[in-house]
Amino acid sequence: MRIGDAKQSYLADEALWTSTTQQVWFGLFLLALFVFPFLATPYLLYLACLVGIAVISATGLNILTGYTGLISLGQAGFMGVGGYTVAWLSLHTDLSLPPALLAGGLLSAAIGVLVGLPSLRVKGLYLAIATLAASVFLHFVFMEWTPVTGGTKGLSLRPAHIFGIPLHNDFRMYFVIMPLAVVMLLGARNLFRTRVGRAFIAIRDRDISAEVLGIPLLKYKLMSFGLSSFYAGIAGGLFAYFFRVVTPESFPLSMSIFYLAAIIVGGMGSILGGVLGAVFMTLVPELLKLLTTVVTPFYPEAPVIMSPLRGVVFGALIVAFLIFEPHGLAEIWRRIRRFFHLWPFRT
Amino acid sequence: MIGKLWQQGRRLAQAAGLAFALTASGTAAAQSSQQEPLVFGGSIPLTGVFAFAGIHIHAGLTDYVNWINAQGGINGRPVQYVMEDTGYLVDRSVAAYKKIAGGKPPCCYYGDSTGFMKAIAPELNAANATIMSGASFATAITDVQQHPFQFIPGPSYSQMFSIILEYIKSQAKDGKKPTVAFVCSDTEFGKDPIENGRAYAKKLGIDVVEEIVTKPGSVDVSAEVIKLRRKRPDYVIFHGYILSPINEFMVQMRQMGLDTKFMGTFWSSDKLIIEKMGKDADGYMGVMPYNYFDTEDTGPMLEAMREQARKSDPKQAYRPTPYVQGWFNAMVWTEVVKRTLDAGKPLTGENLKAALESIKDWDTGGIIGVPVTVKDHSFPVGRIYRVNAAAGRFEPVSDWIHLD
Amino acid sequence: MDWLFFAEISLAGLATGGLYALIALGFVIVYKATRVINFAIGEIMMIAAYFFLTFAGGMQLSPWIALPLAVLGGTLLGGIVERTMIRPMLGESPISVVMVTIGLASILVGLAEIFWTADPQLLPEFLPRDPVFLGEIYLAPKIAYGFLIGATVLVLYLLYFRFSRGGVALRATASDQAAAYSMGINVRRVFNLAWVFGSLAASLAGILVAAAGGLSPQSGVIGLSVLVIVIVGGLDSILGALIAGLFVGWLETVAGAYFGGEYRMLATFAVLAVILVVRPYGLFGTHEIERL
Amino acid sequence: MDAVLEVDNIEVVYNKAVQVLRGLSLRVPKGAVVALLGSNGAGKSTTLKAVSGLLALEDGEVTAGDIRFKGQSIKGLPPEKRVRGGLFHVMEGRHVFEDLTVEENLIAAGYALHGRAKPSRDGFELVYDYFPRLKERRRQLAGYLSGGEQQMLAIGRALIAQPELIMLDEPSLGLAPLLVEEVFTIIARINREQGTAILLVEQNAAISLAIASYGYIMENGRIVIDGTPEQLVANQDVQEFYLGMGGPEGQARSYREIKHYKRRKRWLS
Amino acid sequence: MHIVVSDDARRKIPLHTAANKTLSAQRKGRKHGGGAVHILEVDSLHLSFGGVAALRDVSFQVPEGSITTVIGPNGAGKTSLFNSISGFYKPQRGTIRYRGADISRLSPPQRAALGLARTFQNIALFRGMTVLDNIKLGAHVHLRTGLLGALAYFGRARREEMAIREEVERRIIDFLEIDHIRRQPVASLPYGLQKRVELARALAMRPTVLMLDEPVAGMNREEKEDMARFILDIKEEWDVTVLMVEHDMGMVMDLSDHVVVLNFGEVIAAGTPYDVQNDPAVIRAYLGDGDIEALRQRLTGRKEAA
Repeated sequence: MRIGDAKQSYLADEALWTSTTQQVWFGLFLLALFVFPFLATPYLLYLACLVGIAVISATGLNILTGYTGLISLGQAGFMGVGGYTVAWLSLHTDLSLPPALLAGGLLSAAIGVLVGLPSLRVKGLYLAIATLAASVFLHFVFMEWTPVTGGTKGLSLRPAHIFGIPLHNDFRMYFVIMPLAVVMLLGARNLFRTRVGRAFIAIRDRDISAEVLGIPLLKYKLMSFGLSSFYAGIAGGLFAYFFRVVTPESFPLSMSIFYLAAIIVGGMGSILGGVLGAVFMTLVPELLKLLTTVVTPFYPEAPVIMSPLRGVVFGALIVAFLIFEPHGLAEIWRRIRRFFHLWPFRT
Repeated sequence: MIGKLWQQGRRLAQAAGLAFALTASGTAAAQSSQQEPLVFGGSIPLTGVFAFAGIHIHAGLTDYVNWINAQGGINGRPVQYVMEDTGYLVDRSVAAYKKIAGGKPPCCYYGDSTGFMKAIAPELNAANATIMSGASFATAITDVQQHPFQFIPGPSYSQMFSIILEYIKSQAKDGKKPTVAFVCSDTEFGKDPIENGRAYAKKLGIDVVEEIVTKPGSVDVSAEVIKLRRKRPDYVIFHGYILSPINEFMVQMRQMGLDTKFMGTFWSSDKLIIEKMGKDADGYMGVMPYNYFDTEDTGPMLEAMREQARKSDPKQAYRPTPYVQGWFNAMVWTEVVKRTLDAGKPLTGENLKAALESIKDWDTGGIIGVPVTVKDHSFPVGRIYRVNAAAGRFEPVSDWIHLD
Repeated sequence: MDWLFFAEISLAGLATGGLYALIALGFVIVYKATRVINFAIGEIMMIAAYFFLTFAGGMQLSPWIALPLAVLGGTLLGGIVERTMIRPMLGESPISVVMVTIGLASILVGLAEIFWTADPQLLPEFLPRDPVFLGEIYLAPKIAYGFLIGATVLVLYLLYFRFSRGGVALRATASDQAAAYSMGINVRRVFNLAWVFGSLAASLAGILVAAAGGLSPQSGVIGLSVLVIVIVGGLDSILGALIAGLFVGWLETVAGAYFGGEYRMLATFAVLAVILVVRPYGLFGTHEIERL
Repeated sequence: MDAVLEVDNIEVVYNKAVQVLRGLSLRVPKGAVVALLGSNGAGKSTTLKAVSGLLALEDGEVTAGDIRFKGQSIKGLPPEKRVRGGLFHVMEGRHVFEDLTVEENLIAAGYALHGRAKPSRDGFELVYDYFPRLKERRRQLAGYLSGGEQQMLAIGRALIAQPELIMLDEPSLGLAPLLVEEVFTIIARINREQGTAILLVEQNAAISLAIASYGYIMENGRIVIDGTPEQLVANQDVQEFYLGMGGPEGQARSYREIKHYKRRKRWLS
Repeated sequence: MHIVVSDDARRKIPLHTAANKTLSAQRKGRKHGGGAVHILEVDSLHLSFGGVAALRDVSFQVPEGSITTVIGPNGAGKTSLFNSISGFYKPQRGTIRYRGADISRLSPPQRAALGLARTFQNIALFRGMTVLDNIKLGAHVHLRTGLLGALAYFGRARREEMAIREEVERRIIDFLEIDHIRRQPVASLPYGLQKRVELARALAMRPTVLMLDEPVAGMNREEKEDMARFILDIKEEWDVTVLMVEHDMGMVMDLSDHVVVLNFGEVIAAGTPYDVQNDPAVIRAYLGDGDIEALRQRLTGRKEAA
């Protein structure tokens, strides 16, 4: 049981990790992330990279949808912008990963701002569909602007390089993806300690009173769109470098829904929620597959019969989670934590 | 139907029960064998948009591996088939590959989509341990520079178009220039052969009077039919579809009194078309690199395949083309591995590639009716079949056409 | 300009639009009464079409018995879904409820794969096959008769909503939930009813669409194009659903015919973008006035 | 006299956190008009919602006490059952169905008769008899009615339901003075001719006391004064309540004379 | 003691009717002497929604350093007036001047930056934030951190956050005695405390004019007294002009220097509390003409025994 946490200064009080225990845990977590690729199988390493990319993108969407309350179905499109930018740069320039990724993020952010323009007038599902429209436009551009995007065939990338080191395998990509994911998560966490983040939340909770309290709505809505798309663009760029190929079908609409599902299941308006959701959505299908693999040697028909069942179980899990805990995994986590903080007392 | 549902349900319940029992009791028993088994891996779409084929591909691969093991394996080494469901999603396919490659590295691997083949190519090139083929007949795979360790288990989509166009040219009478229309789905898959098809038609002196691209999932195609009605092409070549909207095009255009002939590529030439369309399917033609399961041709391998299929599921008299495709993939792998082992070389990607490229006038035991030669990592061979709806089967209307 | 061509294309488009309108109706009824955005509408359509396949194909029933049975099946499904998945979410944020319907979609696709396999299917023919000619103008029979059936149901719905007591209750609930309670209307039952009616329209549309376009467990994706329609028409407007359905069907088809299939969706979404700028709540949607 | 409604010491909590009613009791005799007065936020509307069961829609809950309608406890009933039992709540802000015509609004109200009677033309004629203006506009959308007409429609819907008790929440809200009198005249007529008991929540004390036979004044979730209109009008507290005219000596000190004590601590919790 | 209050004298201490309740004129802290400066002037404001007028030619002034209260029955247009002043509604006609400058065309955030802070009738706290964050949000217009700074939370951004935290803690949280709840999410707070947090947030806006929409509605006597004390202190110690809408007449009469009465979107009276209290138009608006019996006869058409 944790008893008290008296602070000497506001700085200490506002720190992200307010207790030594938390700091130690976080340190251990970072260490684990660092050690992981040395121990993991290629499969786990691959999944870890996927999770890292998903975490970045989900966090971006969470900034927009979870924190600012603007529902977006355009996440896949924004990721596509990042991915295609990076792919084009890889083919036509010799830029190293950081500037290329940054360019992907910025271009995506610029388009995000453009897409966000209607957000002052339309809200809720109408806005969601407006972003869906944007995503369809982007998809069309990916498909048809063949000289730049390679049309339906897409673009194949050369391996990324950073400081002259080629990043041609998952192991090396991991050391780009994970640190970037951690940094971008911290950035998002920081954001909500400042006026900008507070403005986002205020817009979500009650945009009209936020305006009267001095927050220019359009500016901040666009900022949220831009930032969210920046995250998406970075994730898309990493996605492109990771798979070394981008096609229009790399960024389907179902991907946008995937990320929306991730933040809802994880917990909207919670950084941790975005992370948990991304992990959940990426890993649960794999875990369910594991079950099939275990059975197969004894029951050769298992894959054929059980594979569709996975879709059912996956859907049912989402529904059940939402019915029993509409605030998502983050809320469940919080409850568990409180339980242990107060242990052995009950709340 | 109800009976079938019931049966499905029961099988499901059994499987689920078993699953629980097994997760509780632990992992699978180890297979005992004197020799290190060879691994055939696969990213198989048992769910998702391609599941209809994936299920049969899976059956074909499974049966082939059981058969070859019954034959004593490859040069005495048993074969182990390891697969994962992908839902036809690229990232899942890659995950499956990594998972499988992380165990015993597979020497041969089935990839379920063009997207996957492209995404995995760099990895594959770096690993230099696996040769890969699969469901994709994409023209891009024939680029040996980019895809050194991948091949197509038949003609590429472009080559299929070429074969079809060759056939059309052979049918032309009185020196009249035949006219064709391409109808393709708006996907990478659908658009793959258009460019080459156009060029090849020009070379053969065939007029491409219309190119129609349809959106997947659009409700109806009557607008496209109206367009074709004005062009009155002699032939319509479908590509990028399984079933719909081919039936609509055919029925509607025939109702209008057009005598257009309808043709399709590999994935559009399964017997599914006859089963679902009934007598409307009559006269539809498809290009097929393999013999149909129920062909009148014979050959030792063909017999072996039928025998094995009967053994694994006696209730199914017929096996669809994806089954044959799966079987043929494994056959090529076996051939390639065997040639490498026979040469006393280790099973590296380079050696497997060399073995593949050495295939010349290869007798497939009846699966393909003529000896085949690998060109640009593909088997540019095929034959035109036409639906005889009354007999419920595809019947050959041309000889085997081997390009070049 | 070939006017006959244009007329034929337009008519084909409008007929498709009629089916869109029917789907959109299924969507709007649910939204209007319950404020739930049903992302699973396409999957409900798909399941109903499979029911039809089972009854008419597998069990060899006459299509005209199979059709009502299948529609009934889809309708029941809607009612059950509301009772078991949507009602527990009453009062939760709309987006959570949306997610529940997305989860539902995943469940239904999985069930379809289990029970009907992933094979693509064609429905047994049950509509006349002779081409329909209006003067010179050709109209594909399935689409023409599909449109007729759809339009009949649409008209019945409109009459029901306008003139029956149940219709009044539904509209009253949509207009003001608290007031509906205070009138003695059993609002929870109205919610269920809305799902039932919405699923009925969707089921019928599902069967008609599958008859024209084939069926597979993935057929539900059509539900997404309906989103565009309801946004153009206004989420809570039945009239909007009808007009936008017809319009989008027409536009898509004309754009596809003149520019190629790639432009179908682009044209639709371009119109959508314009509408959102000019009328942010759709052509006929209600704009909620915000108060401080 | 028999009571049609008895509210007994109820407490209401919103969102499981905010307590709005703190032991409120009141009683409406059969066929009587009772006024419930009080300032904004005193809990008048909440009281009505607690009785009609609409509280649940706003995440409110009756946590203690009992509500009896015609001698039966109705605390656990869903709202539609209460309405169908003969208890009709005309909500503040009128809440007409704006997308429905006037007549359809009345049809909707017919649901209140469920299980008691069949809706009939007579009911409609009765409404049109009281509100001839509604008859003229019966095919118009209720959203296009003027404020006064909407209020009439809201009361008209109550008439259709043939209730034993109508609870009216601020019928004068937003109406011009002349219209207010018109509406209240009709309310009085309904009470007289139909014998319907009326529980009236109002800010306009004068006009509600004019038609009421008993009045309650509430503040902070409980009744502070009650009595006949004559008693209330004569009561100085009431005067103070409405105009801040000082009540009896020493009862309340001025807000200006509050002691300023301040704590100065500055540690963080 | 009835004084006719001239415009210039409006600032004088209001007088209570009940004789003994005369407030001691010596009350400390009331420090303005000289000429009346109107910090806010509303001139012929007209606002209507779809043809229904909410405000009709509303004009009044708010003297600097005063507590000015707008009263009126429900639906009289008080909140519409507030919304017009803070810029949420755009009146069709009329001007609003702040320190002499027309602010009618400024956006709400620009007006907030000038020092027009407000609270809301139906508490508009941001439910997803803690008390502390809600209050800090009020300071938004006075902070400079940009997006990049926010992401990095380093250097200036962090210093600024620390400074605002300190200001909020020392000046506001302490003053309003809400230190025990600063970490709590606002949604979990009781009503009275939520009102107080809203006031805190408005104070964080560093207001020159503080607009309070029904600050004590729904509070018990004790809570009202607390709030009254805060309002007085804000005015006197912080030099803030207070403009409020309130229904609690005791509170209005005790605190206000100047009262404006609205009815049906029109100003029907303005002046000292004493003036308006005795204004016949005001009495009619609230209590009718007081002759209940006559009214009863008109309404029921007959005389009834009570």
